[in-house]
Amino acid sequence: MALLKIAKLTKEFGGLKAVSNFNMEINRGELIGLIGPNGAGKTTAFNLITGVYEPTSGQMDFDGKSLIGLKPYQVTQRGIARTFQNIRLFADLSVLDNVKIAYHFHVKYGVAESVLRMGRYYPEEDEIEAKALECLKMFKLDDRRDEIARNLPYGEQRRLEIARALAAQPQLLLLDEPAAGMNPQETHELMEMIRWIRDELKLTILLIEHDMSLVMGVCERIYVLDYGSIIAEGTPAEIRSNPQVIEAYLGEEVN
Amino acid sequence: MRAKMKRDLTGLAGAVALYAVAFGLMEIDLIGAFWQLNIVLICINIILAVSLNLITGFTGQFSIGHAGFMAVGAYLSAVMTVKLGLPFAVAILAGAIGAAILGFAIGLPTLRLQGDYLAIATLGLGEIIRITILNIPYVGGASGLMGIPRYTTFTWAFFAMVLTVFFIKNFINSSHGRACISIRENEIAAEAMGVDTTKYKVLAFTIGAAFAGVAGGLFSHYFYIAHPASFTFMKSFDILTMVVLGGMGSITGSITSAILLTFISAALSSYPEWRMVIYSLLLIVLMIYRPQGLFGNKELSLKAFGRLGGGGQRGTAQNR
Amino acid sequence: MLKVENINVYYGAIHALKGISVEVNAGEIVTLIGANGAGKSTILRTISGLLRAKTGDISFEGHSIANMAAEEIVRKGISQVPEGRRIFANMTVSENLEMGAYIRSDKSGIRKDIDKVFERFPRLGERRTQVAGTLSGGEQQMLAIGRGLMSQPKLMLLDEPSMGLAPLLVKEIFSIIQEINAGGTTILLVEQNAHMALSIAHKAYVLETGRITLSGTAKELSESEAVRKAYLGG
Amino acid sequence: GGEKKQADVIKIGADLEMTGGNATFGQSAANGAKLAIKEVNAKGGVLGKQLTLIVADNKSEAAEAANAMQKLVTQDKVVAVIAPIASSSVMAAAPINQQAKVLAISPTAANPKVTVDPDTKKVRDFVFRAAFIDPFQGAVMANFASRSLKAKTAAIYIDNSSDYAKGLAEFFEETFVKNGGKIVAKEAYLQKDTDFKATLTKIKGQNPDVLFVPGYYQEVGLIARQAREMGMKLPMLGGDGWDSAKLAEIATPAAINNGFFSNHYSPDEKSAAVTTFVEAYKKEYNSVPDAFAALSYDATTMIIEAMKKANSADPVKIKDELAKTKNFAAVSGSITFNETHDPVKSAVIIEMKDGKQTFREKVNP
Amino acid sequence: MDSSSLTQQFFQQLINGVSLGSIYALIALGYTMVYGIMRLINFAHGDIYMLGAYAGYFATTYFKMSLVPAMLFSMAVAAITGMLIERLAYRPLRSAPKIAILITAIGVSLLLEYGGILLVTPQPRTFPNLFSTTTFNFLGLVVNSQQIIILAISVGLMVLLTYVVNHTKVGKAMRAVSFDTDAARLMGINVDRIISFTFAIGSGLAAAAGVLVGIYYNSIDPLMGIMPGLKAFVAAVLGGIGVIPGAMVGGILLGVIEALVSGFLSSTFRDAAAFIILIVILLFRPAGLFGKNIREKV
Ligand SMILES: Nc1ncnc2c1ncn2[C@@H]1O[C@H](COP(=O)(O)OP(=O)(O)OP(=O)(O)O)[C@@H](O)[C@H]1O
Ligand SMILES: Nc1ncnc2c1ncn2[C@@H]1O[C@H](COP(=O)(O)OP(=O)(O)OP(=O)(O)O)[C@@H](O)[C@H]1O
Ligand SMILES: [Mg+2]
Ligand SMILES: [Mg+2]
Repeated sequence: MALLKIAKLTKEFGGLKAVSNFNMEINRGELIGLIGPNGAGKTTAFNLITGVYEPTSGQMDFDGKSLIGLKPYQVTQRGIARTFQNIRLFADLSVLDNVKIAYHFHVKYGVAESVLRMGRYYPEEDEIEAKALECLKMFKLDDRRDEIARNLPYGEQRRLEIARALAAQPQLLLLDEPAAGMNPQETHELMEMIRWIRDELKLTILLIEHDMSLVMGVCERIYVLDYGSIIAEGTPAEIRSNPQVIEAYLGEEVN
Repeated sequence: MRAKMKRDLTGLAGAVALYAVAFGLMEIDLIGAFWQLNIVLICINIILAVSLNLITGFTGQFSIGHAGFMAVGAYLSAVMTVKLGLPFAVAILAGAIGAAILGFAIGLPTLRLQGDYLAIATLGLGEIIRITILNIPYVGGASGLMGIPRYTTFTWAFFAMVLTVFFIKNFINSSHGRACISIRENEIAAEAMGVDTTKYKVLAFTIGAAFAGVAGGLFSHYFYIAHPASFTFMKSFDILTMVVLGGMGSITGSITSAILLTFISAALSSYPEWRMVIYSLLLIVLMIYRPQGLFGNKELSLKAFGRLGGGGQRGTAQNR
Repeated sequence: MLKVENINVYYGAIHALKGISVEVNAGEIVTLIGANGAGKSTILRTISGLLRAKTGDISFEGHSIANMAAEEIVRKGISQVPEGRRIFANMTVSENLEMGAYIRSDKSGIRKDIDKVFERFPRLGERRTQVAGTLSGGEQQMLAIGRGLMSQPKLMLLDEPSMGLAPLLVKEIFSIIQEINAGGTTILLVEQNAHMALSIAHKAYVLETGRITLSGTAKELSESEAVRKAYLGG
Repeated sequence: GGEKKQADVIKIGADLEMTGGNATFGQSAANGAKLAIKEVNAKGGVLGKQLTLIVADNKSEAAEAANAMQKLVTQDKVVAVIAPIASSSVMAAAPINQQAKVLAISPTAANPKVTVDPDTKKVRDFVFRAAFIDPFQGAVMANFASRSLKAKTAAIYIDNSSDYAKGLAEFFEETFVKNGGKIVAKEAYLQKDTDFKATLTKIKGQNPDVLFVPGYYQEVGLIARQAREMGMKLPMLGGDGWDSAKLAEIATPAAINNGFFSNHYSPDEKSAAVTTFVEAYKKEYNSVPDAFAALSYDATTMIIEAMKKANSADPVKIKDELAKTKNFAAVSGSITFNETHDPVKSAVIIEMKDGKQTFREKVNP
Repeated sequence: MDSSSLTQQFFQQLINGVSLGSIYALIALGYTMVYGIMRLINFAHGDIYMLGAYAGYFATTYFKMSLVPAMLFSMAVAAITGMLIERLAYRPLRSAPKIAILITAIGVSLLLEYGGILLVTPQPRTFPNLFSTTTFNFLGLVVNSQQIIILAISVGLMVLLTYVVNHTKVGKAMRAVSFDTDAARLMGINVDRIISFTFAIGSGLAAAAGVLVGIYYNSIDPLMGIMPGLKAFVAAVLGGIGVIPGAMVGGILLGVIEALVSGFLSSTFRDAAAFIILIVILLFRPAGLFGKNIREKV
């Protein structure tokens, strides 16, 4: 059974159909790319999946259950985490705190326990701290744990955002242009990391990206969106040679 | 022993020591009645400032209606003692619960509003509460509720203050507190991290209101009277000023500025014509020189003492 | 045309630019490349007058502009397309373009130039009355470039114009930059996409943590081993 | 060393509304008290010493009033205090006076509970007032309405932010109803309101014989003007809060015609005390004194008088003498304190005629 | 009471409400203007209104000016004061957190109020009557000429301001500055000058309101700005803060609500009712009646 199944999803803004009749199926463990010209509706699709916008019509099922009508935090609690096209860190908090917040909804101790520092408070806090550090280590950010997030260089902020999303322990990870603002060298490192995350954590990943070296390099399957609708779907090789995609998006064949 | 627990215990021990010293000085009359009164007032103001800091400083929800919750606590607890003859502790608890319930009921719908819109809505709520009280003859209406016994002592005020500070400090340093802070930092990202933002906003609002209720109860049982004029929006502004001046999201900041402002106000009462002019100039100058508040969002600790003079340089990483 | 001499710039205590000198001649495309946080945007912001250099001088067409207000510098003929677009999200596409022409007062000329922008970016033409904040990332980038052109600058500073754009558009943007340059506008370009940047530039500087480490013609640099390794992905 | 210095001057405190909503009244009262002190100092002071007035601001808030009182009695060690304007503030401060044994006399606090502890029903021996109490003034005006004006119906328009006004309204209603009248409308406004037309329209719809507005002159002036503009010609009544030259200015002389209020004295039967006070005040402050200034002036002179009689600056002795005050010729009439520390003095009813206060009738307590 | 007098009362209350509301609107226009550009709740606005009233008062009583010169004088005094306040108290905080500027604004407000008390005493003053009032009576309804003039002036100013902000170059520059000051600088806009200009206009408007209200109610005092300032702020929020026609509609609406509540329910709940309605409207339209709820694009 598909992990995420989207059928006939449509979103209108005023008269504009930002996403129309969007269909997508993602299986567990896949690494999927979503590409398309600027303004095609890719970010909007992410926003629909994560409950930021409510769809005008259509269905979305995650793990067999509908996502329609859920609030963003409920979607996250179901197991979908995301990053944002324009970085949204908790800018004045430390790197460690940024990640700790993502464990929030797994915490079981109540307000009384936290105020009285009793019961599950200490054990769970220790556990969160350990897990958060482990997560930071994975992204080579552990030596930056006490740094204020806004002071990190751009590339590290991007990495922190991914780390934070992973800390929410999702089954499906949505990445919106993770390589934006990175130079080719940094993009290459990111690519390695995405692959490693998927294999190591057994995650399913859906990513939006304009950097074809990354998309073609890691994705197993690619959806192409134009004017809100899917115009092509297939393996990198298929997409690369699809005339419609070349016409609308790539411009010429990419090697 | 855990570091956190150790720090808590040292803090508590410090508080008890402070209490003992102050109490001793009062007993031997080295601290006279006037300063004794102002010390009680400082304790009450600390409760108000720290509780509003939870709402505005930590959770980022701009509220200018705190005096309304204080009024609820003041009146409700006074009704308990004056009209129903219940013990003071019960009265304070009732004031806190009453304010909390109201905070919850009001917060649930209004906290959907953002920024300045929330500000004006909370200001309006504070005024609605006050006007409602003004029109209830049972509690004296415009004349206020009189004949309230002075049950509030320095001991009561001090330990209520310590309780408030510890409650809110511990709350903030938990996963629940971090959820609140994440809302302040970036609401959209907080939701994306699975934080039920509505729930935590309402929770912060409710807790803040409850402590404002406690402060109100202490207040009315210290000054013999609960009077609507004590709870106008100007009072809410005063509390907000303490929070902002101390630093949004700094408990020690709130404490410091509550002490400072109460002290300044007391000291200036000998210059009645100039009092507000000096006070307002001071406010403007302080804000211009320290727009992020005295302590920014940092906590004052012995460790940080040395660095404090260095100013509000962002980025000197500091764990709280 | 533009001469940046030995400037030092600080953010509070952070020493962001350490004795930077850059020279741009009329008619050139000059590119600045460097890793994240190297200080590229800081250079552009200092030239535009949004930041002040503590020491050093900046001169444009022979006159010092180092202590001029940002709005004066625009009048001198330097416009900037800032990093992250910074379009006026609460205004329509057309109004954004009008703001770009704020220093001008020839109404008919402005009209014409707006139409020219719509010709160059038909997508913007379709959305001329849409509130700019709801445009997609790429559309916003086009708008920012269009807006930068509206002041008819002699020198245009572009800060990562290709960020977040689709491949087709990246190529388009770079050819537009070349076109603009061919039309007589001098260009100082900051880019992550070093490949593309070097392919259209005449001259290039490499920036590392606030210092210029390499400079030369674009050709020289794209052949340099160090640059290939660090910025061109091997 | 403080004791020595203290010996040269005698300090009197004033716990007044210098800022906040009642600043207008508090500052008038402070001026009245200052004038009294200045005059007595010019005549060589009391007991061979000069007097100083220490004013403490209570921000028009009850709690702050207690704070200010505490400061005056413990820090400044004053021998007597001019207490706040508002009854609620005096009540918040009164326990401090009782405990410190320093008398407080409020120029205006009119609520009966000010001098009588509502819990114990005992008189607070250190708390006095210079003004009428609410029941008296309210009853005077109600009787005037039903007897002299033959009113059968009345509307009451109360300043809801003032306990003074509420007290007056309460006792007006009580007496008026006892006289067989009917209250057809009871409305309220707040201090600093400026537009009263909506409520006046409503009152007009009830068509009452008289309108009782027991507030202060600033709002009353506006109410009178707007009422006349709305075509309401009925008589308007009020209490001593109306007493100011500003009333007719704000209302316009024509609009305040057919307006009556109870006061302590009448300009028509001006005593020497009144004229000299008004002259001196005008000279000092370049403005006409209102009731607050007059009453606070009286409160201060009564303290001074008591001090002279006691021949001592001992607070308790001053208090004892003050309580014995009898037929003291004050600006606001001849004052005798009764057993509850309320001044027993006759009231006059003033009628406004083309902007002038004229004597209408005298009412004895 | 019969129903015809009830309808008559209703219409009279509408008139009362609209006239009160037009005063709120007049003050709210300046409020919303400054907010629209600076995103700053300028709590001192009500006090500038007071200052304007006093300037008009002194102009007419001491300098014996007639209405129009007095009004212009008062607007000029307020405009200069407004610019000075901006220069000294708000500009140093341009990049500071918004809430810090809010506290400063409260400080400025207190300074104007109590500085005013110090300078002119707290006693109310009566404004000379500068234009004669004619009272119109038809079908038992009462309106006076001043009410009509105030309404006309607020509507006129609203139209003028809307035009300025939406269609003139300086208006667009104001909007650009309000959104992103640095980007506005890069367009060649002198940000400081635009903000000064905005304050001058806003303060001038407040002063005009102060003079008109001074004449209308005939009584001014140093604390007169607090309540109208607050009410005007409520009006501005009701209409959608930053939206100029919104301030007008918000003001009138608030006035009418207050009149109807005082007239048909209870005057004691007038202010509470106004706030309750404000909150209810905000719950359904979180950015006010005309405000666009621009959710940040994610
Ligand atoms: N809140 C909104 N209101 C109106 N239109 C919107 C809104 N959000 C997005 N749009 C429009 O929907 C379309 C799709 O936008 P979206 O952000 O999804 O594009 P995208 O595919 O992510 O593009 P890019 O690669 O440039 O980020 C755009 O034309 C945009 O203008
Ligand atoms: N407002 C600021 N306050 C403090 N430090 C800053 C600020 N802006 C930039 N910096 C720091 O200055 C240095 C240079 O930043 P700059 O933005 O110029 O880099 P850049 O080369 O443009 O990088 P990028 O490729 O990420 O845009 C960085 O270390 C950055 O963290
Ligand atoms: Mg996108
Ligand atoms: Mg940059």
